[in-house]
Amino acid sequence: MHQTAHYRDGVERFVPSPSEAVLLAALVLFCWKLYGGTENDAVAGLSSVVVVVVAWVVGVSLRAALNDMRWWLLLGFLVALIVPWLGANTFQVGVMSQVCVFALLIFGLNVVTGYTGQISLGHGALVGISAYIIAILSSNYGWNVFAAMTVGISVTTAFGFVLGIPALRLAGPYLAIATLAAALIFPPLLKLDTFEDYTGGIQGLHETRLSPPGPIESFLKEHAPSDAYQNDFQRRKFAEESYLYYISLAAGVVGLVTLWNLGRSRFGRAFVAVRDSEVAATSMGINVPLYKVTAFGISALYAGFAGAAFFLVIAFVAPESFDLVNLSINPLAYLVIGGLATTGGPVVGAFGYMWVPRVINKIATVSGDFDKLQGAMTGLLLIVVMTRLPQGVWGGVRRVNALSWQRLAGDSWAWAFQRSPLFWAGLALAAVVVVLIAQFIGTVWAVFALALLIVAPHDVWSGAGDVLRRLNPGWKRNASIQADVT
Amino acid sequence: MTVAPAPALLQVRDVTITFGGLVALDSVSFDVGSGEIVGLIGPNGAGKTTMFNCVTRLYRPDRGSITFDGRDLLRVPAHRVAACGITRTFQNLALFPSLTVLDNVLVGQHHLLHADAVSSSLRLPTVVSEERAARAEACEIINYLDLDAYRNTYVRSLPYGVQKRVETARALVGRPRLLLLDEPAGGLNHEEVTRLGEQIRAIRDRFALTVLLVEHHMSLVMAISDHVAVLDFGRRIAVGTPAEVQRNPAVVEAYLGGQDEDGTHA
Amino acid sequence: METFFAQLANGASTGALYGLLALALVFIFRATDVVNFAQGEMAMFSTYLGWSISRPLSLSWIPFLGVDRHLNLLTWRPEVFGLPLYLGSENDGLTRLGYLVVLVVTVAIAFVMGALIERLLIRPSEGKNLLNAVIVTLGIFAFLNSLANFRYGPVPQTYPAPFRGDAVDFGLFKMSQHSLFALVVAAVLMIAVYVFFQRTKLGLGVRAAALNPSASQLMGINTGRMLTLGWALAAAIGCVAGMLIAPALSGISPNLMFGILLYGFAAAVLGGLDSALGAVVGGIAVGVGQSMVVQYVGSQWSDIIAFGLIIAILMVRPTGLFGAPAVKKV
Amino acid sequence: MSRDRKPWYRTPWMAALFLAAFALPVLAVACGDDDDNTTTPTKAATTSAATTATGSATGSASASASATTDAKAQIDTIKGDTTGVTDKEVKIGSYVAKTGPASIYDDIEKGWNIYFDEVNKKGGIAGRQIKFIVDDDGYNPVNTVNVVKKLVEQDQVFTLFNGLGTPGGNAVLPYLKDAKVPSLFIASGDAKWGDQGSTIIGLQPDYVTEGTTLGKYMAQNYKGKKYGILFQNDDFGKEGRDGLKKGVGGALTLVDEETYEANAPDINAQATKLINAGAEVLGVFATPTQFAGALKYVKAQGKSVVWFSSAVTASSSTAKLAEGAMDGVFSAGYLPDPSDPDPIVQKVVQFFKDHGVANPNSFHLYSYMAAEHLERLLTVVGKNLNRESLIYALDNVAFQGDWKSTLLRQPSIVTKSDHKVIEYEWIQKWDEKAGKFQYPIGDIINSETTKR
Repeated sequence: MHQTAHYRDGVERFVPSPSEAVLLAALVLFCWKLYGGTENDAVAGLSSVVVVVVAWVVGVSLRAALNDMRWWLLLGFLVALIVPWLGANTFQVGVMSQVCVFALLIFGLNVVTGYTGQISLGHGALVGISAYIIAILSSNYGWNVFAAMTVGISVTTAFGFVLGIPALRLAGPYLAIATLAAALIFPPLLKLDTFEDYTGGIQGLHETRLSPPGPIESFLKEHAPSDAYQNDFQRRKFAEESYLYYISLAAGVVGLVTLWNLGRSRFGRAFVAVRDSEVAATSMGINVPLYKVTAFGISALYAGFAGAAFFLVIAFVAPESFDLVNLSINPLAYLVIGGLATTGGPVVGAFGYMWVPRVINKIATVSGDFDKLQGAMTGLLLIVVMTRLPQGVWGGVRRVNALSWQRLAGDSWAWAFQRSPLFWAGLALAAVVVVLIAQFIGTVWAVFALALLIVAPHDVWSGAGDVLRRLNPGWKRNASIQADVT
Repeated sequence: MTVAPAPALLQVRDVTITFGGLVALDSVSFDVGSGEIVGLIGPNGAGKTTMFNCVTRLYRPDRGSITFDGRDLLRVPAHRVAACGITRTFQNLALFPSLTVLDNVLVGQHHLLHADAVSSSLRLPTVVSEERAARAEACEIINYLDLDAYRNTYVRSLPYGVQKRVETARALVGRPRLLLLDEPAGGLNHEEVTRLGEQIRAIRDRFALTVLLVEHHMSLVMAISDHVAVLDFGRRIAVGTPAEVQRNPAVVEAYLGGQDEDGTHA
Repeated sequence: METFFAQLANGASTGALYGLLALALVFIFRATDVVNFAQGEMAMFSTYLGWSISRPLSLSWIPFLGVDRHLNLLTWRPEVFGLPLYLGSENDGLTRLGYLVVLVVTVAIAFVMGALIERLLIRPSEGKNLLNAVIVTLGIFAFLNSLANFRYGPVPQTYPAPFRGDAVDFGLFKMSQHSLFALVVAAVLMIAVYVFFQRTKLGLGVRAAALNPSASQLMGINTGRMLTLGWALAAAIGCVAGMLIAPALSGISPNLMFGILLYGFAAAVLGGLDSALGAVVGGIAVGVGQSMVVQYVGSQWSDIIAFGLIIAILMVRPTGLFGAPAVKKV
Repeated sequence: MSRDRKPWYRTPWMAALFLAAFALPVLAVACGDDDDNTTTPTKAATTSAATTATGSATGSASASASATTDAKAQIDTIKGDTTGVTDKEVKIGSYVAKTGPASIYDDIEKGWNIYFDEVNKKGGIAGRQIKFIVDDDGYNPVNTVNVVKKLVEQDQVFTLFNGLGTPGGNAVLPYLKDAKVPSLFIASGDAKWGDQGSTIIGLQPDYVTEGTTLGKYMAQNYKGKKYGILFQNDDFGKEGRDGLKKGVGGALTLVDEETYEANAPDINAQATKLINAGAEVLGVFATPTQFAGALKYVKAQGKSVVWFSSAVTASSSTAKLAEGAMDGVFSAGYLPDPSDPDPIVQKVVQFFKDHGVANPNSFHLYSYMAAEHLERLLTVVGKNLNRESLIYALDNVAFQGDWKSTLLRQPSIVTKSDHKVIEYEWIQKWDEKAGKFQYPIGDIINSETTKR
């Protein structure tokens, strides 16, 4: 069901054409600055617009010359490197560390659910096993954290293979519920009196957070942005959070690259083959049970890393931390929203997992009495994304991307002329309402939003157009393009 | 019954399989000689595809033996059959719809590649060169079967006939010595069937293959087969050259009942 | 021995509630092939609607107007042909007739709600990846839960029960009238679901539409309508379940159903996702199993053993106790 | 599909609506930050009267001993961290579960928001408006960590107030100590909050005290009988159990103790097991729904047993859920129930009714009490508000026994070594006919005595 961008030599290219880059940059910056809520919003808004414009211009000019993912990878990596200096405060850096943590978990889910098609609701338990083993070894037995991590991750991988055994006999919803049961068993097990001495029972286990080695710490403290980090405590926090961020980032990048490599190797193909047709896969020489269990094992390896990073970043484990919804169901939901069986989808999903609740919380808080409705907003978002972009955000971006730009421009005009006057009247009305609202609440962000729309009209609008097209099936794209992308 | 001069490549002996009391194959025996094209025919429900599934080990026969190149196939697990040199196509298509044509064909090479999970995920140089070689081979076969235009298209959006060719490509790329084709002419018109016949022969010659063919199109089978085996209700009722088989009264008898289903069946 | 039977009866009463929700899950799975995470919240929400209908401040049942909060004057007691629609008061609960009226009205609302959910939310993701529909149901779950929290508040409210007299004494054990009623309703619904799918043309159509949409379209079955019907009926069954669960568990709150949903899933899978009999038997098995573990092993082990057993049973019977074995097509 | 048979939701109108529906909230958030800056109070500068806002309670404070006045003078000289404080405003953060299984506690937030809206309307405290930033942690400790870091590092709040829940409180404790951000009046009954250093302070009596109080009463009145304990498998339940055992001593025989997980629909099996094992007295540390269910179930089974329950379940709303089965149930308590006819309590209930709360419950009363504590503290600190002066005032001036919250029985006392505000509990008994608790039954028990 997934779509991948393929170039002439048939090599699957990782990531972004300019449009994707612009959309992503805009998305990231938007969430970022939006949630930052710094005092000088005007500067933040303006600088976002500048960054978006630059990204777009650079992207367009580079597209022909650098039709090679390595440049984009590098660009993305460079941006990721300066994240501590982009963030308005240490909290945001901490959230970005957690984006890396949950990206690892979602990578793992992607292997087992995206590629291999086995729904697993038990991955929260795997993260928990890893985090708990590390916590127990390091706080009860005084192990070095990194040594404990090695053990934790290995044991979790082994558990992953065990969790994969039901996959040999169960299919679809039965497997989903079996793994769900595994996730439900985990917290009560931690609370058992028998294990309480090791697991800390309901109180959980604390660990002092890893602090950076001296030279790194002093370097980071020295170079902390002075406007945001004024006192020594804040600078120390900056050094600590940045250090943890870089560790998580390293893990996340390794996870991303290995996932991408795996996806385009014989393993990735075999996983998808197992998902699409077990019989054909068998006849092509694929040992289906072995690959199913392997998928769980690899996936648990990622989950183990996620647990290790989780322990580093949160530095606290308790049975309540590994609840069903937060660590098993939501990551899966955000994986599907990001895009199943893609490389970029999990990254989008991890961003969504960490940032969507925060942005929604912000919306809810602004709207006063409606803060209880944030669950409803999240629910609506899930529904809208799933019904309008069935292949997830990444799939949707790719779809837009696969279209030729000139054609898109032409199509947009054709589309515009085909709309009824009523539609335009409605749109104008909506715009007026938007402007009025902006009048009442503030203009800086309205300007930013409008700028975003003006800067990348074809791309962004065709993204919206894609949504509208679904609403208006009467409008069909040119048949040749259709064949290109479906 | 002509006996092949050299020991036959595939020897099927007394294969019997029942499904809940229903005898699908009843002591079926036949040989496929190296380099031959052998047709396996019979009315609907005669057990032809079941025979294929037994050879590829998707089913385990209750009795009998299947020997391939001197090796007892019944001791080989299903996923090793391809590595033994037997690949197949499916009657109702079993492609991987969410992969592109190229990736589908590459899956056919799965058993020829050896990269392990760790080096795959690190994409070590050995993996890169192995993948490159596989890709080159896959592209060659794609070109050979005129699928170049669809190389990066997802198979689910392709027309039926093209999908059939993709399946053939996927089977060929696994370097088989015995190719099992399950109704390759299904859904083709008269002209295309004629071309398909030529193509099968050409493939056999070019890749030095042996072909076992299940087909409803009598004209196709009779035109290209070196030998034909006829099944009816799970029993082998005749075996021989096309000419011999066409004269066999048992065959005529079997086909009289299912007149409407033979030959012109699409 | 007395303890054993008491636990048996107690487990069966709780299990009947699991079974009721599991029945709705099974129904929707058979009718649309979707595992519906929103089932519990749909039941909860429609139960809340029923609750607000049965309140004396009658305008409060008009959802989201919020008039009751400020305009308590608008209290009225609607009458239909001289029969008071609202029977009873806040404290003494509904009379049986009143309960019945509320039940019928609420089930009708739930039916419409289920149909609307299918038409508006599920339909666009049908025929795509199976997970998409599941994620949509998760979205509905979050949406309804938060909406109920917003509209009705998190504090549990009492809910009227139709049978509220003394417990019935069976000698070996006692069972409350409501639990017996729930068991009877579970059995009746189970038979009704079985008959619907197995013996009626409509049920056959619904099944066909779920199993092979394109083929049944060719056979002249309006698959779209069948799917809508499936969701509507499942919502109705869920509503009945909710209206029986709420009084059994001392009232209704937005988080009433989450625990029940998990055990309901366990029950449905244990019995076999496509078997109505399995749902109810599975529910009672889970309930009794929990009681027995509490009694004879220890309450800390209750969830661990219950869910562990479910995994074990699934390993032996991959499609549950009563599910049709999966057919492998070649 | 032909174009003229489009379903209604696929019309251009819906598309436009859809777009608008997206644009609106996005813009709304987008512009939210500007909003923060424009809401600076206009009245605050004009009023000087902290007294107008604080009502009767401050009256007694002014008549305090001379030692306190010295300490009071001291406050104005202390310099310290003024993060989150301006002349016009003080930013206070909190975390509570607004969503998820513990969302029932959200009423607490609603309660003190109402209270401080009223305070702000009257000019705030010492000329400062109270600005609350409350985030939802869904009762998940991982979320609590994130939410508290956001409050401290991004929103730069002055202090945390009344953050709810033990798991979350545990999770953020080292962080808060490290950051030296005060966490005032933590809404958790864990026993540890009393001695976690100068910046951490707990509000309510801990569950151990509660259990001990109940246990002592049991030991006095049901000597020689058999008893059982039923508790939720978390910190609340376990500490309650420990306290209960301690209070009982050896006066009653323990039959068995049973637990349940918080998401369990009912606890009937556990109750059955305990009663059939011969327990005549049951101590229960559960949440209201499960407890009410168990009461109803046991009553329907025709068993008679003496119930002792935690303050968590001691409210008229639990009695309503139990439908009559709560008659005669003993419980621990330190705060009156809204059903209490006492005119002071009814005044508070009326206060909430006047502000749009249809049925004020015990959470509202709790929030009122917590808010009073914060108001008292900020009023005492006065103009020179910083983290050090706040802690100094907390330890030395604000809660030295000359001030009592409206709803409490005893003055609130905080010392440097004991950072727990409320230290007493009473035994109460629900009277179904009267629709209220009879209390206090016996003496009010101070936890200082139970600790030993």
